[in-house]
Amino acid sequence: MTGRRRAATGGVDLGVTAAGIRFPNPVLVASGTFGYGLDYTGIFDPGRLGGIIVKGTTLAPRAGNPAPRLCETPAGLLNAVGLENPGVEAVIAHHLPALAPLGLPVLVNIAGENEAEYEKLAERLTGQPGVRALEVNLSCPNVRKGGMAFGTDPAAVERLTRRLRKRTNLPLFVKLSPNVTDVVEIARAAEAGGADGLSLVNTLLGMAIEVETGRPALGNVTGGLSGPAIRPVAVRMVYQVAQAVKVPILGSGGISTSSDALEFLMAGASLVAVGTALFADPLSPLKIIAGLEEFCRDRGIRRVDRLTGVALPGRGGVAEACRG
Amino acid sequence: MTGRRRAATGGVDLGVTAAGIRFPNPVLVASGTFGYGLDYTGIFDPGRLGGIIVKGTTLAPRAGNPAPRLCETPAGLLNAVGLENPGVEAVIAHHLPALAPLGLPVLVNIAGENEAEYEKLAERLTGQPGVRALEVNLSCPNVRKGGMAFGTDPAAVERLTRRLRKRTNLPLFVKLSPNVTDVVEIARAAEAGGADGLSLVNTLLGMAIEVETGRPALGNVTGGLSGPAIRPVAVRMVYQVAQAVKVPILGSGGISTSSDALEFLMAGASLVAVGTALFADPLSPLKIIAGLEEFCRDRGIRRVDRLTGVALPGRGGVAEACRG
Amino acid sequence: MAAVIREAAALGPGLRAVWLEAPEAAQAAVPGQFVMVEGGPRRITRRPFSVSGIDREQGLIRLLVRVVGPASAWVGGLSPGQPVGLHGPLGRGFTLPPAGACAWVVGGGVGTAPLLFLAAELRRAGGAVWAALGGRTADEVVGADELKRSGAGVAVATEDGSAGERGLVTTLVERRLAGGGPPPATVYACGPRGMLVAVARRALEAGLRCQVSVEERMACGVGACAGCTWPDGRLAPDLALRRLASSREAPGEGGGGGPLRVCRDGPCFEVVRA
Amino acid sequence: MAAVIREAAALGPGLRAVWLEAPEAAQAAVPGQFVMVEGGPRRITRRPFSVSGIDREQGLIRLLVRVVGPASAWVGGLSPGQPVGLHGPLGRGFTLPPAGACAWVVGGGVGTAPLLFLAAELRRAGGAVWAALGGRTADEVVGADELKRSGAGVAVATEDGSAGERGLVTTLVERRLAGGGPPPATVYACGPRGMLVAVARRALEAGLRCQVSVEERMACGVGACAGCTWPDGRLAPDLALRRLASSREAPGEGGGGGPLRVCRDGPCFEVVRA
Ligand SMILES: Cc1cc2nc3c(=O)[nH]c(=O)nc-3n(C[C@H](O)[C@H](O)[C@H](O)COP(=O)(O)OP(=O)(O)OC[C@H]3O[C@@H](n4cnc5c(N)ncnc54)[C@H](O)[C@@H]3O)c2cc1C
Ligand SMILES: Cc1cc2nc3c(=O)[nH]c(=O)nc-3n(C[C@H](O)[C@H](O)[C@H](O)COP(=O)(O)OP(=O)(O)OC[C@H]3O[C@@H](n4cnc5c(N)ncnc54)[C@H](O)[C@@H]3O)c2cc1C
Ligand SMILES: Cc1cc2nc3c(=O)[nH]c(=O)nc-3n(C[C@H](O)[C@H](O)[C@H](O)COP(=O)(O)O)c2cc1C
Ligand SMILES: Cc1cc2nc3c(=O)[nH]c(=O)nc-3n(C[C@H](O)[C@H](O)[C@H](O)COP(=O)(O)O)c2cc1C
Ligand code: FES
Ligand code: FES
Repeated sequence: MTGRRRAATGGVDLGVTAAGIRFPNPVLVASGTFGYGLDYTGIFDPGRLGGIIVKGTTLAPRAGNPAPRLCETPAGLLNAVGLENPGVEAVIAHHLPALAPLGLPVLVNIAGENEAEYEKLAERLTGQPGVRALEVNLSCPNVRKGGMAFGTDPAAVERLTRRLRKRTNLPLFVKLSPNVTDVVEIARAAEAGGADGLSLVNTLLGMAIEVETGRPALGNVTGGLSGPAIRPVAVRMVYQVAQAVKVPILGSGGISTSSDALEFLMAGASLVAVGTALFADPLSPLKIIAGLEEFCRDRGIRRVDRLTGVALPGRGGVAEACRG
Repeated sequence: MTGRRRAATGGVDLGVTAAGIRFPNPVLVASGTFGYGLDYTGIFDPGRLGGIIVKGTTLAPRAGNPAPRLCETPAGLLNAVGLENPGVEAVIAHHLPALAPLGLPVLVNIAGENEAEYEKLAERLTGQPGVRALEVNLSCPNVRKGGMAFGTDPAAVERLTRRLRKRTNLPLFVKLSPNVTDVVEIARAAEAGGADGLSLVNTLLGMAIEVETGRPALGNVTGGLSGPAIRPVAVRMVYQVAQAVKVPILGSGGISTSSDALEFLMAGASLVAVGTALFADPLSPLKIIAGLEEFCRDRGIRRVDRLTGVALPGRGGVAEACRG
Repeated sequence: MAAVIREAAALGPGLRAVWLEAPEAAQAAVPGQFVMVEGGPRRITRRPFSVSGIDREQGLIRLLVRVVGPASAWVGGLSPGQPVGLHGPLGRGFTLPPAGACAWVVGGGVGTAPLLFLAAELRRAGGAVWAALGGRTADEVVGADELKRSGAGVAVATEDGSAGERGLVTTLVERRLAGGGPPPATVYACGPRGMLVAVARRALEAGLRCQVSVEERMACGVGACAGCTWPDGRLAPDLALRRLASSREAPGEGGGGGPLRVCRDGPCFEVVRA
Repeated sequence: MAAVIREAAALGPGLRAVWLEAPEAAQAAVPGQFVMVEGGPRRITRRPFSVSGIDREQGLIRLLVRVVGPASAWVGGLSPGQPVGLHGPLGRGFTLPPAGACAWVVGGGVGTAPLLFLAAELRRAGGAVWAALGGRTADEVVGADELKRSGAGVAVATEDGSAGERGLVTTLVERRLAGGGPPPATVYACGPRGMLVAVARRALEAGLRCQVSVEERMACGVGACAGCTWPDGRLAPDLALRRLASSREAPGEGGGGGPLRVCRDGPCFEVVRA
């Protein structure tokens, strides 16, 4: 009743329920940019986030790609980490238990080289304390096998989602690649396969060349482009997908301010994830949460979830969210 | 002989021959950002460019999309002009004759709603004074019919290119869309159809939302994203395509400095086009030309065309261009 | 292509007057023209700002900058000595009435900027000028003192009544029309679109000529990108924009047909009934 | 999370000393640690800079900034009073020898930055410090005067002979080793990778311990992004990096296994034979 009462007296309810999970606010941190949730603890309390999506996790430990793995571009960041991670057993043994006391929804991002690996990961993570959902990474551009290769073929996406659906009762957020001709087709395939939500977008495949030497700037040659540079592409994809599916969308791609987060919500996302912006300012997720609250408060919008999709065709814009 | 002599005494030969056309230098201006070639005349002499790619031209005049047509994003620009142009007859009657005295290679960018329209445009422009090549726009994201719809289907690209090949003896630069899962497949299709060169990339499909109102920021809802934001994606596509085709590549996408232009050349482009950077500084194409010359001069590279592709696998980087 | 800031001062909250050394622009500019100004390290397109005054002898132009976002904040924040990328003057300015003729200028907010330059030129030619200035609050009313000093008659209206009378500039114009004094040769207006529509309707109803300066987002400012086009050429369903005669036709305009581009065909237009 | 510039001064062409008000960092920092600093409006990731000195009383830390690109140009160009986003101190610093022990510090270019802080702490603890400093030219040699003032012995080598003797710092180290004086408890080195390899090889051959501070591109600086990993954990084919004991293990490190991240497992490492 507290929530209700606060709303009635002018407070803003930032809580969002999506895929059956209650998130204290809609601002999560994106996979691969927040480690296993505790690296930023010296800087801010991660318990204030809406949820945590941990690093892409594979069955076996992975050392990842050779250095350099990072290269900044205009308003963007190329990374070619290559899914470095300690493997699912270490994650279960060390990282998830350390994260559990926060009491936040934790989504584990999983990546396999083939369907069987994805299935094993899903099974292994099911029932682990603290794990509230799986984010199925079908879109990592930085690995040879699996990753993006799955995510660009609708039939493969549907089949894999369907198989995972049978192996776990955890909600599945299928994470889509923006490197496709028609993201809507892939989104529909994931939904048809039984996805409980969709995450979009992962990084755009890009590269940079060091002109002094005439050599690729990244050890892996190509990398994934993230950051504000890709935001217009990401917002467009959320907007398109939101018109085609019923499941909730977790939007990401260049969110650095509350205004950016609002673009995603208005385009149809229920939740957002902040990634690269952590590197410009580790406090940005907290500033975004505060900014969302302020935006709603200033306009008399009682619940942030009323903003989802207001920019879609046939919807009423911000005015719609202010009513009632 | 003058060129040779200059080279031998330390001068740099900026000239590039591609698709049988001699360009005085490799820096062109991109279609849609330089009108019909004379709008910037009060600011600089367009005769100093490597060539001019004029606006997307259609058979009938087009009024284009409703305002607003522009929206700036981080290091990027969304546009939804929608191929506003006076139609091919006005272009032939007024614009091409005005441009002819410059003596520069002029490429006319053509866009049709169907194959027959592309064919008529090609026939009509063949033999017009000053027109040295056609840039076949299969990638405009801002029109309902034609444009990008063609450019995302390899079979359609090959068929259309083949048909155009029969209608004109003008070199054909097929302009590809970056909004595809596999740009290499499309590039190969264009080459198989008889393209003399490939232009890449056009804009990425994006959108922005005005959060104050909760409405799309562009009159056309979605638009094409250009500018430095997209450069890593464009460089990656040039690098991929250069490994798959033999025809020369005209690279574009966020080139604002000579270092940016060098990235494209090293990734495999023979020519580059500057678009959005004109809006930050109309003199940027001239600064880029000067910067390329300086880069070569400082390293004893005698001909700028030696830089093409040096970053590709198996090639020798800048050191290769310095030799001989 | 780059100008140096000579002087920059606050005119009010969020409003800055910036004088730039731009001798060629200062020589060439006519009232109603604008310049495209670099928007700082976070912006990749230049922004249009009207020339709001010139000092031909010193080779200076003045911009009045209302801070509304990143580019205007950056331009407004420049200090003397700093260089700034710029090109112009661009576009078609207002056409001036015969020397000595009377004119009205109607400005909403920072829309008054080009009208200050216009009024100065009209006064120089010995014409009588009456100005109606508006804004939501007193802080938004621009140029009243400057106009008064130039000898123009000035009336002010604000939506909250914090300066002049409470209401819209349209009311001022209407009252002046009803007053029966000598009619102006032309009514010039610049400001929010709704204001332009209201003022132009009244002027046309009263049989007066009306010229407006309109706004659209711009990228090139020179007619090259078609970003600033108003495809329908309408100010309102009943009001069309007509190109003004320009002393310098841009090269390659091909006869001036086709949809209206604000940067090249405008930003100043004559308003006519559609 | 934001610090204010207290003082900024040129130390030479393209080299700036920047003092920042960061009381917590000044309290907590140990030599070899770094801070992540905002890179200005054109950059979206923070950049690592070593703490090169502290003033605990006034709560200040000093950065020495070599201008090599947009972020370092921006940080180096900040003026007193300006705020700058920053987090840290981060990473594992050098481990200090027993109080009073003798140490050598070997710095290449701006790599001397963390060694200045280290040398100051060593001197404070009563240890003897000998420094070998190098650079391509005199302009690149950093910190010689400061080290001399602190009472350290200082030798300098430049590639072009414009300061000290012509040659590489390695030559200085070799000669000192050959000289037969009292061996240091540890050789500390920071600078270009080639230099680190050469110095570490010599030190290990001589049976000395060697700690180095290495560089890698960073995004988070806290171990969260895996951007700064050296997957092979090697300084050279024959030289491995070993984590130093740290007083503060970062939470969630899960036992410190896995590939080496420069930001969290380093930037200071012990060099051991592979
Ligand atoms: C011909 C013309 C003359 C102008 N003269 C002046 C003047 O004298 N003084 C003044 O303060 N302002 C003037 N403006 C408006 C000025 O260009 C915008 O305020 C400025 O571009 C905003 O940029 P920003 O980055 O600060 O804000 P943004 O965050 O980009 O935008 C804030 C608002 O400005 C509008 N805007 C954005 N970009 C443009 C653009 N390229 N062109 C026009 N509007 C835009 C947007 O619609 C938005 O509502 C003029 C505009 C035009 C078209
Ligand atoms: C632990 C550590 C401590 C450092 N301490 C200092 C110091 O005390 N003083 C100092 O002047 N410099 C120091 N550096 C280097 C400094 O971080 C880079 O010079 C700076 O990031 C360059 O940024 P830029 O935008 O100016 O140049 P850019 O144009 O980005 O790059 C110029 C060069 O710097 C390198 N570089 C770019 N980004 C990074 C990054 N995120 N991390 C490391 N290197 C990068 C590139 O490889 C390139 O060769 C340190 C680096 C590390 C890793
Ligand atoms: C350094 C880095 C590592 C990433 N690792 C992963 C990963 O392991 N799994 C995944 O699904 N996405 C990964 N991503 C993608 C992000 O989760 C996010 O989808 C993307 O960066 C776009 O959001 P942003 O622009 O806010 O960063 C990574 C991104 C970055 C920058
Ligand atoms: C305002 C604008 C209009 C454009 N119009 C066209 C066009 O008519 N035909 C076309 O093929 N490309 C068009 N483009 C795409 C450019 O030619 C270029 O391929 C793209 O903008 C990427 O380059 P840039 O980042 O340097 O601008 C247009 C781009 C802009 C910004
Ligand atoms: S702004 Fe480019 S045509 Fe007007
Ligand atoms: S910089 Fe992110 S893990 Fe080291």
